[in-house]
Amino acid sequence: MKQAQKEHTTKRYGMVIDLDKCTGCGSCMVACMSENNVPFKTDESNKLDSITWMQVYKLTNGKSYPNTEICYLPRPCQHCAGKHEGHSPCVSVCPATATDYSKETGIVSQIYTRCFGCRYCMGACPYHARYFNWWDPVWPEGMEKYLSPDVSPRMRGIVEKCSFCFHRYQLARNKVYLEGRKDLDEDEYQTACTQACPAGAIKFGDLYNPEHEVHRIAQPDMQHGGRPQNPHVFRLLERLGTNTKVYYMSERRWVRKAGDNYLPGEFENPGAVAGSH
Amino acid sequence: MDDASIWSQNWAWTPVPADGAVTYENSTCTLCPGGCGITVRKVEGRAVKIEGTKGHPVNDGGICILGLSGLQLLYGPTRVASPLKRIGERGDGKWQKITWDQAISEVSAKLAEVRAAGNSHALGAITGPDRGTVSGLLERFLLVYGSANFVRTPTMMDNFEHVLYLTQGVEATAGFDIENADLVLSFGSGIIEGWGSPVRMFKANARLVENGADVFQIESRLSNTAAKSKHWVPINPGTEADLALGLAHIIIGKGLFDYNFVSTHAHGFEAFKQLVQTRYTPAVVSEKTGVAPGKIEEMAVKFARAAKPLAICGRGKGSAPGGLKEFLAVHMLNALAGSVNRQGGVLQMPPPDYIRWTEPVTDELAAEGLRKGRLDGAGSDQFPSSRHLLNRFIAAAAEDATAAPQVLLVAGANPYYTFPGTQVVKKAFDNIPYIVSFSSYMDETAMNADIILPNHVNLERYEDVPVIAGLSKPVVGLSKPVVAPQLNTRHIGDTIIRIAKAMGGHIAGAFEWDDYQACLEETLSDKWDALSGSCIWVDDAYAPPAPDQAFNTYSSKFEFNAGQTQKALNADNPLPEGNTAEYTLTLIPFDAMRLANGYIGNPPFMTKIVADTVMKRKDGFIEINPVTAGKLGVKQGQRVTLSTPVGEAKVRVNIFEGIKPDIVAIPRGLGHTAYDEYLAGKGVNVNELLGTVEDPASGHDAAWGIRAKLTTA
Amino acid sequence: MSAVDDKVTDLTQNPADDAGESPHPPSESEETTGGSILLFFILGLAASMVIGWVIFPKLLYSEKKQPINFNHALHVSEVDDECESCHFFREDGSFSGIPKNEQCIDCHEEVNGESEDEAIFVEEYIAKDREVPWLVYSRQPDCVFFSHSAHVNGADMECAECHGHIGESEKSRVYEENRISGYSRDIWGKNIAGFKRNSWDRMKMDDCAECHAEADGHDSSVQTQKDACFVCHK
Amino acid sequence: MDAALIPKGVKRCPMWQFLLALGVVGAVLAWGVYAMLLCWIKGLNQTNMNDYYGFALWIWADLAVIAVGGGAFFTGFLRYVIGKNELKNIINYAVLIGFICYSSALLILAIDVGQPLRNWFIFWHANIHSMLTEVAFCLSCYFGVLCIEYIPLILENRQIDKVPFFHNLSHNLHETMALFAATGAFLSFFHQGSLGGVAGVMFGRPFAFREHILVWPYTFFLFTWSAAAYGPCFTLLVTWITEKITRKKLVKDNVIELLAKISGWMILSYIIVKGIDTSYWANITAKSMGLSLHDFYGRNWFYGYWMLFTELVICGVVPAVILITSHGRKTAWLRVTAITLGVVGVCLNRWVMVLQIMATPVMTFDKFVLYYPSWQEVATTILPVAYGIILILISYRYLPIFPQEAELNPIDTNEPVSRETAIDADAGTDSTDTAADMAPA
Amino acid sequence: MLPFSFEWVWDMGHIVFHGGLWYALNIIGLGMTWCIGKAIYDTIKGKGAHDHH
Repeated sequence: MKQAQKEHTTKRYGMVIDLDKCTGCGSCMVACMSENNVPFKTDESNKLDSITWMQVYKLTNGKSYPNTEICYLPRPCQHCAGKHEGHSPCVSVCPATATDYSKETGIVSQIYTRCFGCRYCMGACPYHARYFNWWDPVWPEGMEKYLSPDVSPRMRGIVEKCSFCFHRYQLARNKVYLEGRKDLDEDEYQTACTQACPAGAIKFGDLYNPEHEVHRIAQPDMQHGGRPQNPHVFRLLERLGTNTKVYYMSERRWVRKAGDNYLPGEFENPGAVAGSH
Repeated sequence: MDDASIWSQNWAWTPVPADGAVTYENSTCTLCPGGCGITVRKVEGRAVKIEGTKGHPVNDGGICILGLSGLQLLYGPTRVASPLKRIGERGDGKWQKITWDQAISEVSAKLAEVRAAGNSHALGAITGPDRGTVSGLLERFLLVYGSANFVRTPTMMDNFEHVLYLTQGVEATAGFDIENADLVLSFGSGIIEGWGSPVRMFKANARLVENGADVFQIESRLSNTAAKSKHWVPINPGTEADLALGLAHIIIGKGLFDYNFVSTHAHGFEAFKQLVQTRYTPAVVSEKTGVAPGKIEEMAVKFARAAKPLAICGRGKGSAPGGLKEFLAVHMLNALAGSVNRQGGVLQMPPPDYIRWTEPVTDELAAEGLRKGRLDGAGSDQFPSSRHLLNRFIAAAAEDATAAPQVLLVAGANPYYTFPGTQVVKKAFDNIPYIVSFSSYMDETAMNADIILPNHVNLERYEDVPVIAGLSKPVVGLSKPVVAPQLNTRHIGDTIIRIAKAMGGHIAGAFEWDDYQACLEETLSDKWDALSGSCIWVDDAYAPPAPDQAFNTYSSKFEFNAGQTQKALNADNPLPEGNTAEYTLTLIPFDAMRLANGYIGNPPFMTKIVADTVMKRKDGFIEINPVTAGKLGVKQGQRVTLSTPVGEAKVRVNIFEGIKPDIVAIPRGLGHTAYDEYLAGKGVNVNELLGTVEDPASGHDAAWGIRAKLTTA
Repeated sequence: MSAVDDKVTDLTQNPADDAGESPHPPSESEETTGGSILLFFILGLAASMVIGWVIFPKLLYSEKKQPINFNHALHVSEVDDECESCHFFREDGSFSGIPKNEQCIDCHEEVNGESEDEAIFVEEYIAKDREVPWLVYSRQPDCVFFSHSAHVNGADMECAECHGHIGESEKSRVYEENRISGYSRDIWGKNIAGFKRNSWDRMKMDDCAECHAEADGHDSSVQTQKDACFVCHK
Repeated sequence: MDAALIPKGVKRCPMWQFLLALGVVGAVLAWGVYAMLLCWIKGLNQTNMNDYYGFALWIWADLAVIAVGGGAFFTGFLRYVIGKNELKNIINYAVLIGFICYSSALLILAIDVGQPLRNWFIFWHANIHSMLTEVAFCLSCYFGVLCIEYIPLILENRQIDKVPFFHNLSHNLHETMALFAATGAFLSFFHQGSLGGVAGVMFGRPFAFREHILVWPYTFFLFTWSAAAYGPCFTLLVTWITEKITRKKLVKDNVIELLAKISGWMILSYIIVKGIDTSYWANITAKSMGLSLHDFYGRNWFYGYWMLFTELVICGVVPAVILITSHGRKTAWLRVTAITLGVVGVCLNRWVMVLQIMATPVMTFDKFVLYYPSWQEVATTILPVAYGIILILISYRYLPIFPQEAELNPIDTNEPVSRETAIDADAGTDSTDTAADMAPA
Repeated sequence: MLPFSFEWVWDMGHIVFHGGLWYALNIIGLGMTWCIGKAIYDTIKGKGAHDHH
């Protein structure tokens, strides 16, 4: 390269999902599949081998009729940073460097052509965000026409996962370069699920950037592994030290409690939680 | 080595999508009546992604799963690739490909034959709920042909219109300003299951959450809507009207109603008051509905005291009309709260009126046929203010072979699958010798038709979309061809025009347009420029008339007690079919957000995300309460037989805390026999287990469930 | 680089083994003199050189002709804006690549000049509204994301730095397709041993990486301390 | 017929018996090979693995054979590095068993990955921070060492030994064997450990995660230790089975007892350390993540407390106690019980460290999922067993595996043959080590 | 993996890991070379044809 590119545009892309707004409709899941060329089979009712980068979980408060409550929780790849930036559970274990953590965007990548299918990363991920291609992807005749050139279709025998629609970042950067600008605007790079969510429950942006919605809502404390300072915001399995970039928000206590494991009494008395402060 | 590595990374059978220039095209989604704006991303002419149009007044960038999956319908295997003529028995799926000329001459010859025999009234047509030019053309065709038997698939909107006609004396559709309400009483309306315009309702629901509005979801099952509401009020199904009138009892009794509205703008209040005060005391209502008296009072007081309360009804997605009593009772609550034609309330909306074609000239044969009237009795003395009664049409056709239509045209509807009481449809079809389907997809009705003249799918065709799904502004969308037709299909409008032209005479004379596009441009002349550009026309200036000008009743006031209202409110609740001794449970169908259950079946992406507690491999699940399960001794996932007076089905059990004991619930939208291998043969079509119950006041199907039993053998 | 080394081994050593040794497995009982061993060795080396440098490339690559001979030099002299006249950026920042008929049609609606290729182009493609199935020398595998915008607009690179002096060519070169991987020899490199003299001689991952490693601020990967994988892969 | 190939001074069963046994085991092998081809050609959808069980039966089998194959490195270490010379009488067999185990492990790994043709990426594009990379490198290298250790055995075949070059080579290899054994011990130490590390570094999986010593989690050392402790049990067990089938005493008791004693003390020390580790993990590590032992062992009948008890007490403390007491290891049935329990124990440990990790949900709203292997998985897992038996059959018949065999079984005694029993034994068992042909002829 | 590879980083981890690995490989390689070499030498010397020890 001719010119050294000294633009340190370090970002930490992340999400805030308002669980009180999420209706469980599944638009995020389908938008993701259709954006990212996710294949489908004739029978997808076995959820243990069904590829859904974005997966909506159904949580219940465990109470019986008529006090039952339900909450839906969309789960994309959490893009963990780990205890020290880049020490994601999956990235650190991949033997062939097929998955990587970008210090520039904070996004965990997965390179399909490098992966040889050992599935160690799947074992390491507590969120089940990683999916294996047990079958060759097959589209009914003629349906290949809708495949997007921005994302490579995957082959059998490798692992795939949510990329925060990284190709959209790349395409947005193209324009930024062309126009000689320095940086992306907040709305220039949005994931497909964020864009599709009819309830507006998903927000996406740069957690480092105080002007971005995600920062304003989650108020991440970057000095302490990005821990949210908004009391209604939580992260999944915060206590494992995965340091995820997907934040969840709910007014309901039981929902926030469901985000992590607690010994009896711990959730009620957060000061006692070991290792969380 | 590198070669080997690249080779092992690029399997020849993994497709490599071609790159190219990216363009975006706007259109309007017609996969449901919601009228969302869609923006299609294209790469060198291939459509690769459907997104919601940003800033669109209906959906503002949001999009539902059906809309998102549109490309799977466009490029998918369910489509009918060319005109087909049946060669085997009906339903065998043996077809012969024919040319469009053959198809049109065959259908027009058949129609000419029936007409020449003086049986023009024996032509029937069933369409979807749409009210644009496509169904307009079909209706016009029947008119000049000489048949009154044009039947539109009814929805909850038919009842809302009926209610507005009875209470406010207007021919109007209903709009709901949910976004601005601060309390919503929903009598089973699936606000986020797809009620009205799904994406708009998702957004409205998010607004309600933001505004901290109280939402009471009144239904016997913890639906998604109930789960997202502040309050879930489980109720005995079918008693919603009683609850509404019970609430009215308290509101009136406590004098909490909008005094100004009632005294100045309403008429017949005293009679209504007497009705609710005598028959709907809290004790009675509590007994009937299963809702505690305290809860009833709390709801009534909160509703009446809210600044902008709104009561809505129409179960689930609102695709079934339901009972008139319930709609009237709920509307009375809005009237008591003064939430009529004001912000956050029910708004009377002008029905789409841009179709102003010249009155066609008809001949004697046509006049003769029209005099024979409608098979379904809509508009007759019995049901003077009903317009289309599909249930009665089908029942009449099933009952008597001589009365049944000799030719049936079906467009934008799939009654063979969606009609509750599928057996009756089968019987009716057996009595109809010639069935023409215009379906783009090989759905159940097309499968059982004699000839298919496939329409373009929504992304290939022009169509006007007057949105009547409860929006608070009049909206007309335009669906535009985004890609060139992929298969040998033809626009249904063109097909009708061609058939008409082939028949000659006055019939041809009524269709002077060269083609459908010419017809559409002419029809929308004043809006065409706006529509062809942005695909959307909104009457932003529209505001519902003020109470002193709105009502067109005899009294020029809101009528609490018009003749038919009285009749409807005094009627008993429609009861489900079946005796309680043998059938100890009640089966209710429900609308699930991940199952399309109308004319269009689930595309693969939607089926993919259906939970494994709804469908597992080929098995469908029923939901029952753990208490019921305990009583019957069934376990999670167990296979059981579910029987109703109408039919029986093998299902699996999903034990669910969020359902009232003694209720069995099944989602609509599974159990297809047609479409593709991604959908067909999975789960149970609940319509095969249901029947219809005729509403005495409107003639519509008012059934909300059926008695049922479970056997483990 | 490592891949290259490995290739050398593959190409030179292995055939030597095959050609030289296997027909005469060394046996302890065989009587051999020093001279014959040496001769044997030299012959083997020569054979392996021939196989490695001449026969192997022939086997590895199939030669394909472009559908039409394209004269870059002529076109460059006719247009104002050099390469970008035909290979331009679209508004969204994406790169248009090889022109479509749409761009050519302005000048080529009718046959210009005497060239036979011109006649074929106009009659077979423009007139019939078919796109020319060009064989793209620089086509990368599907897993590669390459942003022309980042390189040309962002880093101010010249086209020639990667594509060489193709703009001065008067004829379309033969397109050599790798029989194993299906990609052009331009990707792998002309030189079978893997040496390159010019930056445009080869377009493999290591070539990209070499340049990326030199530029500052390209250390976003925690795995490699170089550019993160997603920078170039999709 | 093949008398010229059979080692001097020992007797082997008739050819037909040998071929019959080969045929029977070969059929099982063919079944496994068929399943293996299915997995390669049709892909891993042939298995019952899924996105919750990315690691399943195969990885367990892999870890288990490597653990029990640990007898090779540890015996080698004792013999060549520590200098326990008595063990030379069993080292050949230990090496053979180790060789079988390691080649099986590599074969299973080759089936297990999704894109077998890209296997070499693990070497070429290695991420050295991954425990799996360390496993791959050390495993392959150590397999090389085992080959080197196995070669001299092959060269000692009567006919091959006649070739002077091979004879010399064999001789030289023997002389340098200590060097190889030491290197092997070093490599094996690391890869046994890194197999444990594979689980221990997964900090997203509290069931697996162990705190670190340097760059290695505790499981690193526990795995090495347990392989060293339990590996010899397997060597002893297979030797015992071989002796039963051949009806010969092949290794002298003092050798057996020495190895048993060492194994016993190793198991005891391992179990103590494992106990400390388990309680530290349950009380400190897991609790800091909001989890208790109950979350791991109390929520699913299959992965219940019984498993923990069996692993630690029945298959840990019990064999240790038997083997460290002189009476225990001298009493044949007690000794055999102990080594059997030991082998079961280490296999159970590997099972838990592979499958229970996958089964235990971490997110509170996630579910405990059980998994049942498909027949293809079972067949491919039995495949290496069949292969191992065949290799033992051939090696035992033609190579001087047991140096003490001739001495312990002078051949001039003419005992009657009981072929029927031999054949019965043959047909009756399918998967466990059967070598009926070894019955004396 | 060699330092030429894309993934190589000049840090302690890589040097220690590969150092250990290459060390072991070298011992094995040299050991084998010595054994084979010595065997060839011995054979040429005519040792061990029927020399059973």
